[in-house]
Amino acid sequence: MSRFLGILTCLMISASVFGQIEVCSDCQFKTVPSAIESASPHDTVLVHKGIYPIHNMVITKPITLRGLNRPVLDGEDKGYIVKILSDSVSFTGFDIRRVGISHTEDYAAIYSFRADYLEISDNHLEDVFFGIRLEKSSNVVVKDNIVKGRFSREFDSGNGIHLWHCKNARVEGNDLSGLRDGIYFEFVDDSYVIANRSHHNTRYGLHYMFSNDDDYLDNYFYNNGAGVAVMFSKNIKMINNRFSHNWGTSSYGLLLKEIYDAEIKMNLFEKNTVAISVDGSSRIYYRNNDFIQNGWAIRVTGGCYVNQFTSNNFISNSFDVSYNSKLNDNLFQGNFWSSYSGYDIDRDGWGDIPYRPVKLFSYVVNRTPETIVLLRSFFIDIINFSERVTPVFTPDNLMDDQPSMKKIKW
Amino acid sequence: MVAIQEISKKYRKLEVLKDISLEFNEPGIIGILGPNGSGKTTLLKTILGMVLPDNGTIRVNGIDISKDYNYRNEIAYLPQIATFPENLSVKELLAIIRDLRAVDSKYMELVSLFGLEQFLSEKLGNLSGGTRQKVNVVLSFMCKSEILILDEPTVGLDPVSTVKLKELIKSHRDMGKLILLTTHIMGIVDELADEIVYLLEGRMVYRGFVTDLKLSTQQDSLERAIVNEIHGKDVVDLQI
Amino acid sequence: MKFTEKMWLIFKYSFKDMIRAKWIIVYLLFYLLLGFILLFLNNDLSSSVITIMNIIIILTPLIGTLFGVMFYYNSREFTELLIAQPIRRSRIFMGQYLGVSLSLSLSLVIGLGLPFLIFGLANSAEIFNFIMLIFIGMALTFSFTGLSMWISLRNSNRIKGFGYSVLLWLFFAVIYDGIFLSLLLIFENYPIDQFSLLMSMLNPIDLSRILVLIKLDISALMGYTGAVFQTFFGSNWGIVISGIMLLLWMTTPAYMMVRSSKRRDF
Amino acid sequence: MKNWLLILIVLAACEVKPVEINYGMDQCHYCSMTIVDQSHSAQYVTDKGKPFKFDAIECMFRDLRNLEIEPVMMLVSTVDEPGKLTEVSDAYFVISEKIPSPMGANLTAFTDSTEAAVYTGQIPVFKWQTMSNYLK
Repeated sequence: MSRFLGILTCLMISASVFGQIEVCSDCQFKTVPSAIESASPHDTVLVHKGIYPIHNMVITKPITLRGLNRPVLDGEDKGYIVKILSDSVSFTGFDIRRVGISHTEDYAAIYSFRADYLEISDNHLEDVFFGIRLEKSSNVVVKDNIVKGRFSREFDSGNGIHLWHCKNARVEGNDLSGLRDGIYFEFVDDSYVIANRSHHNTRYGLHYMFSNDDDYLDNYFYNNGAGVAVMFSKNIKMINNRFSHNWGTSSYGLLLKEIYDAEIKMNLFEKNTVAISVDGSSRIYYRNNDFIQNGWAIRVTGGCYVNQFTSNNFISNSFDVSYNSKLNDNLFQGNFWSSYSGYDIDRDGWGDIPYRPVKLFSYVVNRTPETIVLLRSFFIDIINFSERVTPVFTPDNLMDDQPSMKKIKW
Repeated sequence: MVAIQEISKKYRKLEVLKDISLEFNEPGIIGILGPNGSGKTTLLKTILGMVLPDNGTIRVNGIDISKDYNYRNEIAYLPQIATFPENLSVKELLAIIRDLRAVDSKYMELVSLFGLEQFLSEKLGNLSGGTRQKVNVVLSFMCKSEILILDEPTVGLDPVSTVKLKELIKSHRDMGKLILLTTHIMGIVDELADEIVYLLEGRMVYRGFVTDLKLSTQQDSLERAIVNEIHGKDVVDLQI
Repeated sequence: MKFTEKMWLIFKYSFKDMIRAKWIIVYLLFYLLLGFILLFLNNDLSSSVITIMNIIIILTPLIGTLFGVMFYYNSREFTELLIAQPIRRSRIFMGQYLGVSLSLSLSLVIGLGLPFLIFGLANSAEIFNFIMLIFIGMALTFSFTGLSMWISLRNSNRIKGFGYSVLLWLFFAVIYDGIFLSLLLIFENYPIDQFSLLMSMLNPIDLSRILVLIKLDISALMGYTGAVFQTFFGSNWGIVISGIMLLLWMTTPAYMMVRSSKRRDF
Repeated sequence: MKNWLLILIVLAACEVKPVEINYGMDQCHYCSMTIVDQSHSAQYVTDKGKPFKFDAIECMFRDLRNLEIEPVMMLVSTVDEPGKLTEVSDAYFVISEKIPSPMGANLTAFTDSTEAAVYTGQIPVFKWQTMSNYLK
């Protein structure tokens, strides 16, 4: 945290100490590239209101580019708009439009390569293919930007904030919509994603691939194809996020695929087809999460070991837990289950009989997805009931032997 | 009026009517007689179009009944069992029949004849069996039709009503109607019938005028006359 | 137009006879009670719609079946009297069938509609789902009343008619889905989504259930298998086809009943 | 009725053909990701006619390793003809960071071998049969 503040302060100081060049229709510099050309390192280029057609503008020196009253950089669908190839560049206050589209080249509004200590903030990006794409750039801050894609399911949607091989990144307070993935991290370590809103994206609100030791907190993901996917990653902390309305076929709030040692705490999952879909993920700690009105709260496929589900609230989900194997190496304890029908005679706050969160039908659906067509049919109610009385197919040790009688507060 | 030509009817393997041909061209009262299961009711029901014969044709007033259901305007029917929709009143029941077909405008006289005025608003489910039978009688006699088919008309009626019914039947004959009736009570046949048709195991074994029958067998009692007549045809076990 | 007049007459009396019966009032009261209790308990219209759906798709066919059989056998003698009247048989049976199924439908509409109206349905977004639920309840009532009257017509033995009708209900309500599930599990390695679509069309109860679910929020679950159901039932084409199927399920039993009434002896 | 149903099942089962991929809707059979990339998706169809869809060629490749019976049809989308499915035997494959693929293998298919060569320069262009030499 303090490191980031340090960078910010540095950048601010640099703006005041070094020279300042202005760009406008009446200024000495009429175009942004010409101003950058004549700027010395650590100068500030102030761009006044106006429309500037720009594409493939390359920045090769550390400077501060600042828009006053939101000048517009128009890419005219011709490819990249800004390419940052230098450390310590600050880029703030611009409106950016019309990035080019290609099958083989991932054009972005703002692109960086091997450029550390960047600050990209307060920009409004519209009709982008990729929004902000940073490669092999570390100690970067991407803050308070608005990125809007083309709201299309087709190939012409890219990712909003796309980081590849980066470290110590901080993505904060951005609003991302109409993209493929709102935020995409591939090989990104030791980074934070904080308080972003990611919504109406085709694929994911936030997507981690091969990334380790990252945290994401206080984000809001809604109406995405799926909320968040965390794949092939380690040590990810997911705290206090909200996953809403990821409704749709094969949609989920959170997808965990081959991840280890994660913490999932105090998140709210509401109205998702599947709140958390877990595949081959181990040593995950789920605590104090709310699962409300989802199709599935937790859907487990593949081998998942030593996971702990404690003190969560499972309220009005069609299926609380679905499981594909008989083997259970996971702990469910002290959760609140709204469909628990047991009693608490000794009044200690915990139900006296264990709760079995896996219904036979969810087991069947997991095996043969097509059987979902029988959802809520009378026959299914009957076999669910008989399975609950005498478990045959569902893992008989998969149960919460200390279900809470009341909704858990924290 | 009614012409039955070679009709036969089988229920699965059971032959209930075998090759029966009958014609009724004059008004009068015809008693259809025979033991239980001889096919009396089935025969009447074929005329009413309720039972569809396997072979043969039935014409009413020259019209083939399998072609047009409107001929039933000319036939009134008093069924054996009187069961009616439980939750309807007598008045509503009368209205149903009145709306279905041509009805004598003076049908309320019939209602009072059988003392049914007090029950007009009563639900049919609350009526006794006898009262229901009276309603049944009213329903059939209120119809404006040339032909009356009465299946065991006196069953369940008290003696006073039976007498009234008999008078009613006679008056309808005098109006020039053809009345076909089945009964097990010989007294009624004796008293009312002009002609009898005798069925046995689905075949018509006898048809003739009551007076002729009595003459030919030299018997005063109709019952005996019939037994004699059928005896002549080698039938030993006769139940009427 | 005289024939429709006569059918109307038969309908009127059957309807009157039905709505004055004790059992139909019990049926109405049951729905009233159910509606009030459900809404009182959770005050949430949308989850009430799901609970009511679960009840409706099982109960309306059963009630339709029972009342159809009961009405047929109880009014058999009177029906015979009617058959001897100058009226076409089809009009009698259609009239009676409409009388029974519409009076049952009326109980459904009033019994569930009243509590929902009182609890503010008119202003709720659920109104469309609710109307659809009622419509489906009616469709099932018509379908199963027709089926049971048809079976009764073909069986003069009251016990047999009753038995077969209830068995048919049991078949569609439970057994069919058991067979369905087994088939899906047996053929799980085959592309079975088209097949399951077909299977769900061939059972009015399954069809109704899916039609309701697809309109509710949990429809997304149905898309779990790769969207076949959602794309089918979500498209106009699918709605039309399933609507036609449901209509066929409503009308075919009545048609079959009328058809076999023409050839039957009374 | 029963016969008819059986026939239908059999008919449906006999028909081995690929199905359309609903981009943005369908889920990868292997990694559960939503399929969006029209130039990297893949699909195979089993002998029983059941199709499985993948968001990346590497996902299909990895899934095939768990499969006991080789599928009847294997198809991939190519970068030069996105959205169209090509038989794997007709496609040319390239592993290049220049074209990232959805699951990180940077594996891309081409319909045209010269097109593939243009992109790769010194990197080898290979066929499906030798895939396992390049992709672990």
